[in-house]
Amino acid sequence: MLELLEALLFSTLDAAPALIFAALGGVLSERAGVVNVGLEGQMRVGAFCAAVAALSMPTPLAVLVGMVAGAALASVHGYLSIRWRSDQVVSGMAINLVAMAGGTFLLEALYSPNGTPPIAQLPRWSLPGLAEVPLLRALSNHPSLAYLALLLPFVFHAVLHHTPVGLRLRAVGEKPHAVATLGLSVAALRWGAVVGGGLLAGLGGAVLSTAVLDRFEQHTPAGLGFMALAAVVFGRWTPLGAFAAALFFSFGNALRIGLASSAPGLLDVIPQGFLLALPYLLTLILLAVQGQRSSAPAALGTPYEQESR
Amino acid sequence: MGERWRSAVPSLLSVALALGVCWVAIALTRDAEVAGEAYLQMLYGGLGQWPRFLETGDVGTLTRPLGEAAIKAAILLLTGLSVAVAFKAGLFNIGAQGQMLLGALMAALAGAHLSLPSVLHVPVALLAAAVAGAAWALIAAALKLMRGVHEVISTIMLNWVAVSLVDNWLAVGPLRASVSGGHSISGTAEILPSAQLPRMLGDLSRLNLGFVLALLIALLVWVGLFRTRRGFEIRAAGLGAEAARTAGIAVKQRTAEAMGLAGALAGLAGALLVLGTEFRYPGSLGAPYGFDGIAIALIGNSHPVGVTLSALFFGILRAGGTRMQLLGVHKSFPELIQGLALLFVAGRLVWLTLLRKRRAVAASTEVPRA
Amino acid sequence: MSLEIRAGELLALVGENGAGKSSLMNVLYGLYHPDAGDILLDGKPVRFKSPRDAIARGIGMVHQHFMLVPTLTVAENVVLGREPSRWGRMDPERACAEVAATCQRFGFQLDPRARVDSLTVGSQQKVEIVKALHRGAKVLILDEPTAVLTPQESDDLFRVARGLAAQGHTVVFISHKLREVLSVAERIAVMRRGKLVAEVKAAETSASVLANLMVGEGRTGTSVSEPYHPPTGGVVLSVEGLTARTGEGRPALQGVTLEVHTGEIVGIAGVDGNGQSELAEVLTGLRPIEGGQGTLLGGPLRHLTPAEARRRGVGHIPEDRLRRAVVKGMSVEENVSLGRQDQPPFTRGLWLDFAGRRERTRALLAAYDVRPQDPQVAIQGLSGGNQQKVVVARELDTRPKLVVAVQPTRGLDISAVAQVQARLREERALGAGVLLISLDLEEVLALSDRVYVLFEGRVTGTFTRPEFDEQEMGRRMMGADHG
Amino acid sequence: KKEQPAAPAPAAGQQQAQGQAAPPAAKTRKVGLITDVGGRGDNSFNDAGLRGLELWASGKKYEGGKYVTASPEDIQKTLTPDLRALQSPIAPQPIEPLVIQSKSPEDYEPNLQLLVDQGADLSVGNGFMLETAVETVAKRNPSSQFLLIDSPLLDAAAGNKPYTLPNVRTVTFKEHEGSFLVGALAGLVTKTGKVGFVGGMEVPLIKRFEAGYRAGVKATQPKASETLLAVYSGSFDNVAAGKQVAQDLISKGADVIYHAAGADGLGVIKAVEEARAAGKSVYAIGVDSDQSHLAPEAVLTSMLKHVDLAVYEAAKDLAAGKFTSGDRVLGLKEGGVGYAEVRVDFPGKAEALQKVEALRQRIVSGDLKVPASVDEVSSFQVTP
Ligand SMILES: Nc1ncnc2c1ncn2[C@@H]1O[C@H](COP(=O)(O)OP(=O)(O)OP(=O)(O)O)[C@@H](O)[C@H]1O
Ligand SMILES: Nc1ncnc2c1ncn2[C@@H]1O[C@H](COP(=O)(O)OP(=O)(O)OP(=O)(O)O)[C@@H](O)[C@H]1O
Ligand SMILES: [Mg+2]
Ligand SMILES: [Mg+2]
Repeated sequence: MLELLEALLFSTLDAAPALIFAALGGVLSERAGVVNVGLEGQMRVGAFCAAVAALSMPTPLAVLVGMVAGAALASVHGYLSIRWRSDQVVSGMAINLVAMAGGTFLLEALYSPNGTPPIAQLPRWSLPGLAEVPLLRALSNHPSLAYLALLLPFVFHAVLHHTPVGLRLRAVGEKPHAVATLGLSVAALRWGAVVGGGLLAGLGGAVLSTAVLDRFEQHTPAGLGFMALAAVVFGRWTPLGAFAAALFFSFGNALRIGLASSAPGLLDVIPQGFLLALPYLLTLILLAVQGQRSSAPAALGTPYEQESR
Repeated sequence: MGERWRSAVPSLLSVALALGVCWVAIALTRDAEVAGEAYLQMLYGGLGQWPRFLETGDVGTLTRPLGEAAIKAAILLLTGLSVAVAFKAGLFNIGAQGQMLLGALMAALAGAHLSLPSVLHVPVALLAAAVAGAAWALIAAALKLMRGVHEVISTIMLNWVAVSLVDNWLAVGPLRASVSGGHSISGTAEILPSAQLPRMLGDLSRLNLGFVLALLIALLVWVGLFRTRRGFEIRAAGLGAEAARTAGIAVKQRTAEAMGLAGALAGLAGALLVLGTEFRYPGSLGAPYGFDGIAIALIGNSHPVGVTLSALFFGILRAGGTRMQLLGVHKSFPELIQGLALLFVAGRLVWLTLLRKRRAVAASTEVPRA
Repeated sequence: MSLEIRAGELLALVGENGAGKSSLMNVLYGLYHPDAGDILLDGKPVRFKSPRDAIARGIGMVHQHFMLVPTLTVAENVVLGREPSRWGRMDPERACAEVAATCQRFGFQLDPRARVDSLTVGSQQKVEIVKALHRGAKVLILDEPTAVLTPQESDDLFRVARGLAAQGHTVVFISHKLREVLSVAERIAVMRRGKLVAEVKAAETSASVLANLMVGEGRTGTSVSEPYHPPTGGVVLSVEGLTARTGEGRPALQGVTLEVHTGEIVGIAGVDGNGQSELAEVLTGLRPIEGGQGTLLGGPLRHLTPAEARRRGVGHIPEDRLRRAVVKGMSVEENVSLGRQDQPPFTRGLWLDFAGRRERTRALLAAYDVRPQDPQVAIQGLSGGNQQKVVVARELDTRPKLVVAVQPTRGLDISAVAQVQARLREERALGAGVLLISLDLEEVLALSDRVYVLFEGRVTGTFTRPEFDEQEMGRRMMGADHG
Repeated sequence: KKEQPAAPAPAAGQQQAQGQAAPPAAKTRKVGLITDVGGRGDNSFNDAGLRGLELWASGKKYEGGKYVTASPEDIQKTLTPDLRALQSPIAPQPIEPLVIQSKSPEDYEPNLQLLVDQGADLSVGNGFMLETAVETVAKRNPSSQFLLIDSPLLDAAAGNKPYTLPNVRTVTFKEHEGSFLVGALAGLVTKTGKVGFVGGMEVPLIKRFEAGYRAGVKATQPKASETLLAVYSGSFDNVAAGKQVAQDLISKGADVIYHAAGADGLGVIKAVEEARAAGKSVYAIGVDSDQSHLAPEAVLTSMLKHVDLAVYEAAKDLAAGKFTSGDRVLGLKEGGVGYAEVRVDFPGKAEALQKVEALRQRIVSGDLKVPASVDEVSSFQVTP
């Protein structure tokens, strides 16, 4: 039983980091009032650029490149939605589509449709104290970024609630006009959040190609960005909530896989497809039970216009 | 009317610019000649191979590409309308994909397991698909209206549930076609000939009644939204829910109706695929038509006329895009063009500003008004 | 235009809606940028790139519409942008202390830890002022600060304003209420169509002179002293012991009993937030009742829906125009048909009747002098006042038997106010019962035949026209004779 | 589809094909191939078909949208030992490849038709999903030749009974036989006595891999077949999902994991590689092609399914004017399936390979019949 739990925990923690980073990116952007349905695309370019960069530089540095790439794509979204007050959903969907098709195209043009050549994977850290402790063992032997993913939500939470910039961020997502009349720049705050969100989503993507895998594979991130978006909403736009949601999704998936292998007889009763649907069904049920009313930032999705009051 | 046309200008310019950018991309990775040739091939593939036709007189060289473009356009039109109708009611339907899946499955079942005369069988199968799609969409609507769950997240979840249940279970398990000798077969049992959408040009093209049906449905949606009381109420509920409620409109009901309609439209898209070309639920629905619907709707300004034009254009592009591969041009170009076009549409205000500047210059020569 | 503001004075800025008062002040505050011309501060030209510059030069502004973040606390709202922090970490204790100090210095009673959305409108207004003062404002601009305040709260506010002026602050305030302008301001500037048309000393002018200046020659909007109109017929509305809750679940109405008859205007006076909004919502089917009973136009009040209310003959002029009354994104004619989309001339069977709709809209736009008179323009292209006229036109066009009018003249200019008030009287003459809910006591007094005073969800006073006693009403509105 | 084609058609068709094919020496013939929705770059099935056509049959490499001539070494590198031992060595033919990737199921038919229109003498439908499309287009174009991989033609009107067309060759594989051998090897290699299987989507084709594998394990390690863990990742295009499933199996003690999961399988191999890095002794078994290059240390062997060879041979036959229609079922005996060279070392390797070879001989000789469905595995017995 303990072993089962341990395996479940390990599997959850191993799959969660990319989702956590991307979800945090979503929270950052959306707390400032900019809807970010483009997480999937930002993850994709992050994954791609990190893998490409890792071919010619140390992998940790390449991860930074991936982050910058995510931020660059997010900037397109920012430019359209902040500077030009475009519909944020439209420009988010658009960068997804472009990243999807463009990624496949570039991959094939530069390398081969099979993916980039293999790169040096990020090392895994074994935590000396834990390696022998049952259950807690599961916390050891994850890629370095996984530990960052466990830490970052708390840092983000602290920043959001205990620093000036966090206060301004919360304010600009609720009532940008209030922020503007105090002489702060709404655009600058939102730009910061969108670019920061892009950095995080790019990091999430980079995790996929440098830690989960050792190359960019043509299907990356296979819907994970939309999952992250769901985690943002499920987590009620808070860093810790999104973190919990991301862990929940990963856990649901790990549980599904674990169930299939630890109780083979189960599969004769419950079809695999049903188990596959389980995490999503659970999410739906939980959402239905908890209700979702009015937790979104008030100004989410509304472009800031000085004249409108 | 002038105003309406002017609002289409950004979309038109966006599509043109996207075509231009992709042309440059091909020209840079290959050369200009290939780029030009590729676009020509795309036209052949989408609108018919006219030179070959004039040379050989083979009608198939015209009708086949046109038929393929029409088939794709019809499906895109229905998923695009699905997204657009939901938009009109203030909902963002990311779930067209899942609704389409369910629709396709039900059409396949009704087509295979009912035996009816053709005049009844096709409508019944279509109806089954519409009902299935609507039911799937109404789950999201119920969650939103009763529990306040945002439809974006619930439809994303429902998409995954649909794929898991249908593609990973029903289509490969209980509903799989029976085959003798352990051979693999993709998907459910083949539908009866009576349930097939009639081909309009016989063997000259796969063009079927589905295309006409889709256009007709677009017309109905347009009339419904803009010419009827119900449509007016749906739009009012979408644009200003509180005001609509104050005015005595049953907002929740209208929202649910719109979402149901959106689901039905997506379900019909699935039915067109099954009854028109695949004749069975093909194991998994490869192309993400449901997601494409979002782009189609947005580029078409969420207006039935705009959606129709945008679906026709991208139908042609998609059908013709295959031929670009003949020149070694990458298979993802049609999607790239679509994505870029949406990106440029997102910059609608940039276009409008540019255009207004020009108009302002023109206007300044007029006599100033009092 | 040019305007001079002197140090330490109390200057009032008046003008019709859209005269440019807010725009001018926003320019002063650095939010808008002048196309031409200069701002001179202490005789030297300054250029404000953003409010930050204006704040740095000691200019503070309280905007016409609240600029508060409802989910943050008072302290957070006040210190936003100049947060006290240590090593990058915000210091909430110091923030609260600082804000408390500012409040104390200027005599405001505010809890720095309270969330803004839990405060009354009056308190929120104070937070706005504290925000400006906290930044060391020497020049304080108040844009229509009393629009949502009770007379008592307004008096409070002006006491503070005078105090500030006495301490050497300059206060500029914008108002449509000529009486308070005359009593508070030292100097009055009048704007019309983006131009300064007059500057007068308060002591040397009168309301009618100001009104003339604002509106231009030949148009006046003085209110005539009304005769009493006794009810002409039966009861259209009667409620007894009505209770209801707010959206957040707090008790809003706690046993309201009142009646409206055919042919009378019944006013509801009260300070904002004492149940008026909920009363209107209950009567129009927007909010369920909890207890008590009522009859509305011959039917029960329980389980009333907006559609049913309309069917029985209720006309509703909602208080929140942009949210409740018009649908942005639709044309004027579509908005005119809203709520009547299923009746001729707006419909024929299941189909919309475009020709009928346009014709009726044209007629209404002409009758109410809405500008522009184009049925096809988008409603958001109209000014606020013209939007309101469209709403009034639509609601009264149905020949309602009961009109529930909430703040029907809010934000309208003098001539428009006069027009809307005339229409309401006309409805009375035509035999409708009118329930007028307004925060503007002056308006309630001007129109009503009977007045109920509402305080904390209870009726605390009933008055009939001959015996209107403004002082007594004010006391009842503050709950003076009540627990 | 209406009814079975008229009886005399096969002969006529063949004659016609042959008549056409009578080649003036080096006349270049066009051979087209339609991938299924997996497309180029799937590292398994489609790539195998493309290798057979592009690299082997026409001696060309696909690079950045263009074909460049491949060197003989390029070709040699891709040949597994069994192919190097072929009687007639694999060598480029006068063939011009024409490849179209399908993006959705309804594209199969028009894409095939496009190949015909572009003058392809032979068109390959790569994958059982193209069955209906090949059927339709072949009937419409009786003078063109077709090759369908992984499925016979099925007559939907007659309860999906296999039938033939005069211009269609179909090739199916006995994946269970190849899977049997890697399963047998897995049974011999496992130290924990637990082995795993990761499938992609739970479709009948993949079930056949599972069945053979189970039987193979049973043949050499009956106990391990009781505890065999078979899990389906639910997709063919989600590397992370495959990795997670494999990690789970490893944590449950499985030390040899066979995958038949497309791109998800890359994740399986990745998980094994990482587990090895963490000090566990685990192996992965690849599928379709030799996947050793993905992780030389971690891949024990790969079950080979020579889609490449099937395509190559059809093209070669066409070039030589010998293309014939009909169904071909390729098993161990025919060299259609097998397993890749075992490059890793483990104790008792030689002995284990001997045992596996022996089993292969028995299957080839018909002495041993491998079950093709999971249900039959329980009653399957290997008589020594
Ligand atoms: N975005 C815009 N672009 C161009 N004109 C606009 C825009 N918004 C408003 N207007 C115009 O500005 C005018 C005034 O609008 P506003 O709502 O500020 O009126 P107002 O001055 O407050 O008038 P009222 O007294 O009726 O409330 C209207 O005539 C409207 O057409
Ligand atoms: N950015 C802008 N661009 C164009 N017109 C504007 C802009 N801002 C305001 N206006 C117009 O300038 C005029 C003055 O508006 P302003 O808000 O200053 O009026 P106001 O005197 O404060 O009216 P109110 O009493 O309704 O507050 C209005 O007609 C408004 O539409
Ligand atoms: Mg105004
Ligand atoms: Mg103003």
